[in-house]
Amino acid sequence: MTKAMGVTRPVMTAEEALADVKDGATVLIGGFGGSGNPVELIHALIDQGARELTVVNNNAGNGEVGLAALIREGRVAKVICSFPRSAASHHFNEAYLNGRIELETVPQGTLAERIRAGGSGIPAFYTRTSVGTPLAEGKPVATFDGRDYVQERAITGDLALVKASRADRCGNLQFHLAMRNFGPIMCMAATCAVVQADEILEPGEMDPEQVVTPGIFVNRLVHVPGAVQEQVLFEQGARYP
Amino acid sequence: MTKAMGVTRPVMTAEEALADVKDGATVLIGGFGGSGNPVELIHALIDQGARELTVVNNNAGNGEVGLAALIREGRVAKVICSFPRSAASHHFNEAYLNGRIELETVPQGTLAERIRAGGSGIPAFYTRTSVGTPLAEGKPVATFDGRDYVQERAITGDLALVKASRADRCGNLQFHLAMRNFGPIMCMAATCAVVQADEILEPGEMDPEQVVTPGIFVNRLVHVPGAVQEQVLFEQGARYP
Amino acid sequence: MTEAATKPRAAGLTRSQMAWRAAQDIPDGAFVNLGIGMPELAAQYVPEGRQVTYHSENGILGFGEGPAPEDVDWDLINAGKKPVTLNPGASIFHHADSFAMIRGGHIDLALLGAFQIAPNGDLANWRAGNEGIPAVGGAMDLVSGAKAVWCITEHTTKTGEPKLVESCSYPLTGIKVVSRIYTNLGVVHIEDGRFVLKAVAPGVTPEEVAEKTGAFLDISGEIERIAPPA
Amino acid sequence: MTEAATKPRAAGLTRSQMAWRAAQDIPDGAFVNLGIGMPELAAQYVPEGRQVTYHSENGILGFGEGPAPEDVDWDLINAGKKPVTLNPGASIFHHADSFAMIRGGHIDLALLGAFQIAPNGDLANWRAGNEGIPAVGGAMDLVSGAKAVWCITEHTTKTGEPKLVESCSYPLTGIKVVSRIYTNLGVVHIEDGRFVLKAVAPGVTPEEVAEKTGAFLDISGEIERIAPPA
Repeated sequence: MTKAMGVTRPVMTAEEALADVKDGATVLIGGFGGSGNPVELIHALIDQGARELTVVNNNAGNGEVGLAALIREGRVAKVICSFPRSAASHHFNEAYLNGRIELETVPQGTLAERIRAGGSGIPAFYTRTSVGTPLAEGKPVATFDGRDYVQERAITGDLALVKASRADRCGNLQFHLAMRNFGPIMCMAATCAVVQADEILEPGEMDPEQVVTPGIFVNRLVHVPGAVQEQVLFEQGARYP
Repeated sequence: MTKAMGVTRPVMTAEEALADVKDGATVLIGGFGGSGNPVELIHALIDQGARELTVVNNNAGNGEVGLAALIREGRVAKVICSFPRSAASHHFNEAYLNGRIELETVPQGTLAERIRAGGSGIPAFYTRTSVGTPLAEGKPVATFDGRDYVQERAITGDLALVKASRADRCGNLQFHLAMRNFGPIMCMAATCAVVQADEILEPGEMDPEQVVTPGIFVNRLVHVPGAVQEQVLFEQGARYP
Repeated sequence: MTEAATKPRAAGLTRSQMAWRAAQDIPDGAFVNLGIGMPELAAQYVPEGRQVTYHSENGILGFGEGPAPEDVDWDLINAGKKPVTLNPGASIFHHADSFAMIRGGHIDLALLGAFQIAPNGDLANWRAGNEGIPAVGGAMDLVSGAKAVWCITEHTTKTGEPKLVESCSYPLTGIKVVSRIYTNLGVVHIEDGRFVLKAVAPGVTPEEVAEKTGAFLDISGEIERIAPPA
Repeated sequence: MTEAATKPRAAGLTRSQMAWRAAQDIPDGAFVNLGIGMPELAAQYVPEGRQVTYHSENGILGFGEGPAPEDVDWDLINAGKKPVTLNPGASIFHHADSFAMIRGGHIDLALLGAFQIAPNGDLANWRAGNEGIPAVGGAMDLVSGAKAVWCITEHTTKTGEPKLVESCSYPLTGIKVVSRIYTNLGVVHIEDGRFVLKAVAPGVTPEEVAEKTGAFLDISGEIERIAPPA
């Protein structure tokens, strides 16, 4: 058995990491509200220029930065999320009410599980969530042990944009507190998972038992020390670009 | 919001923790080979006396201790596992070949996912694993995006027996290296998860980011400092009782 | 506490008193998910000595009070996007694990708001009609997955329409999911497909509650007279 | 190394040489799962400078050599239940996550043993018939989930029966899964539902390989002459 360390992941600039994003790509964007929101990567995606994107996020942006700015710039064709409304989701709201953006509303747990399924080779699963509601319309229903369940399909992405607090060069990730949220499962479900990390460690510097996302799920690393918080930017009235 | 700590889990003797196990119970037993094998809890289950058990484990015991001893004592009606054969699985082998024990052979990843599904409120899911093989016989097959997948059902247990290295009194768990294996998902899938831990900490002593199994999935704690290793017992030629 | 939580009303409970009354029933040892708004208020009224762990959809078990302003960490927020702290014994996990807890029946109680509730337990609480932007969050997962779903809501709308109705006209959140309702007028359980009055607010009669309920309300049983703290 | 791995044979590669030849094709940057037995031997022959991470079904990425006897930790074993060590950059996870990696297509290569392989890629490697105790382990998950499945096996059974056959008579592990086969006689790729000879062992002719293959073997292309290390 070779003693060399395992596969490492390239540490790139955000520009390099997103250079090959294509129009029409499905982009899984981590974060719940502002927590874990990869603002720097989203801004790099705005700079990069890809259009007609399908974005999977729990929300639909806030204020004039991050996902809200991506929507404002007319780059998002469809949003798949659980809760598009927020204090300042006016760009999404306006685009949606004017028919310029498509919305697929998904219960939050179904959204999370569909993403996990996408990363786990499970094309479909059954859940009790949404049975008998408008969000189950058009979906197959099956009965197990006398109860009805809705069949839900996996979500995968061409790209994931995820914020972590620490990465090692093998791509192993750790997340500060509730920054974790959708990050680990989005890394699993994307063909190319791009992760911005506050700190980048050498292989061997992260305790293997304390790795949250193994590097196999991570493709490219971007070192973003002192990353901004979407919520802080919002309170400052910041605008991008 | 109350400042008090959250729900704690009782720390009991193994005898107390297993006093209410009923004949016919389904018991999820952690471990992969000897690693993470909750030998002390299995021995307490032997002492407790429940019969006609269905046991879910990756294997089917080795030597004259632990699961092998439970089988030798005639207490197991059915084993659900991926790999019953091992260097010294003679008690299982003999019981199976003489028709005294039922066996459900499940691909290892399907076994793990069925248990995770059981703990996650997912009654069924689809997997490519086993398509076109004898292990798919009798199971529904569905086509997604042009490929066939087998429908697999969730596994739940009345009881889980799991070995951890550290627990806090809220039931949060950490596992030493590859001891982890089936432990976290079996805790999720059991009505009553009984965990033996080498060390028991006070709430607040385990970093919340480094909790592997949150205490919500754990019901009873048994303090077993210096737990034995099944493999070491086997090499010593140990026998229980 | 908001103005709405404290403003006096002619009869019945204030929002804080409603939260207090619901909190009295949260059992010892429960893992609880509290909806945004009035349900959140309940946490501060759980009787001393009861162990309760609060779950937040975004991957937290065991969160506690909001931090001092100088201690706010925007990566430690609850499902309502408000900064929180962690209590001893807390844990952090990802979103799929968080909803495995909910969907898998590990959360003992979800205490949620409501637009409409029917006597069969049907709940509508995510969308008041089909206009506007549909935003569901974790509501459907919670009502399908939690072992018990209780609602806390005004007994009627601002315009006096009943919220306890024969059948929900708003889009459903879940079918046959609610078992108890805490309102400004009292406590209503759902038993065998019927609303059953279990408690009334001070200054309110069971008949008045029945009158403001849009479906049959059984007032024939023993009915507690709620005695909220001052 | 076992006796079987080193014993000389009349013609063709030793077990170690077969493992060496397969190892030459393991690409740089690959996450690899090696089956128990001969596949495991390949790890030691991966050319210098290639980054390869080894996955073990029981929740390990990045394991390395076996430990010194005094360093054995029975909670750090591989899928073959043998003690291992961790390389820098390793990680530990639970069984469901481990098979999410496999089933989800994150493992680049599974190098496995084989009983029978058919030219359509069908593989039988878990059970030689229907007698005895059926034990499958992670084989079916690996062949269904890994991006590439290569087999390493003697070209024929001990009694001289071909293992590359028109159609598998043993119970299948997976359908249309194998793309390459490393045997003591050479390297066979599966292309468009046919066996295609890509390399031969020293002292072996393509015709001899074809003769020992139980289905059509295309020997018309360019064929490498394997030059194993001494």
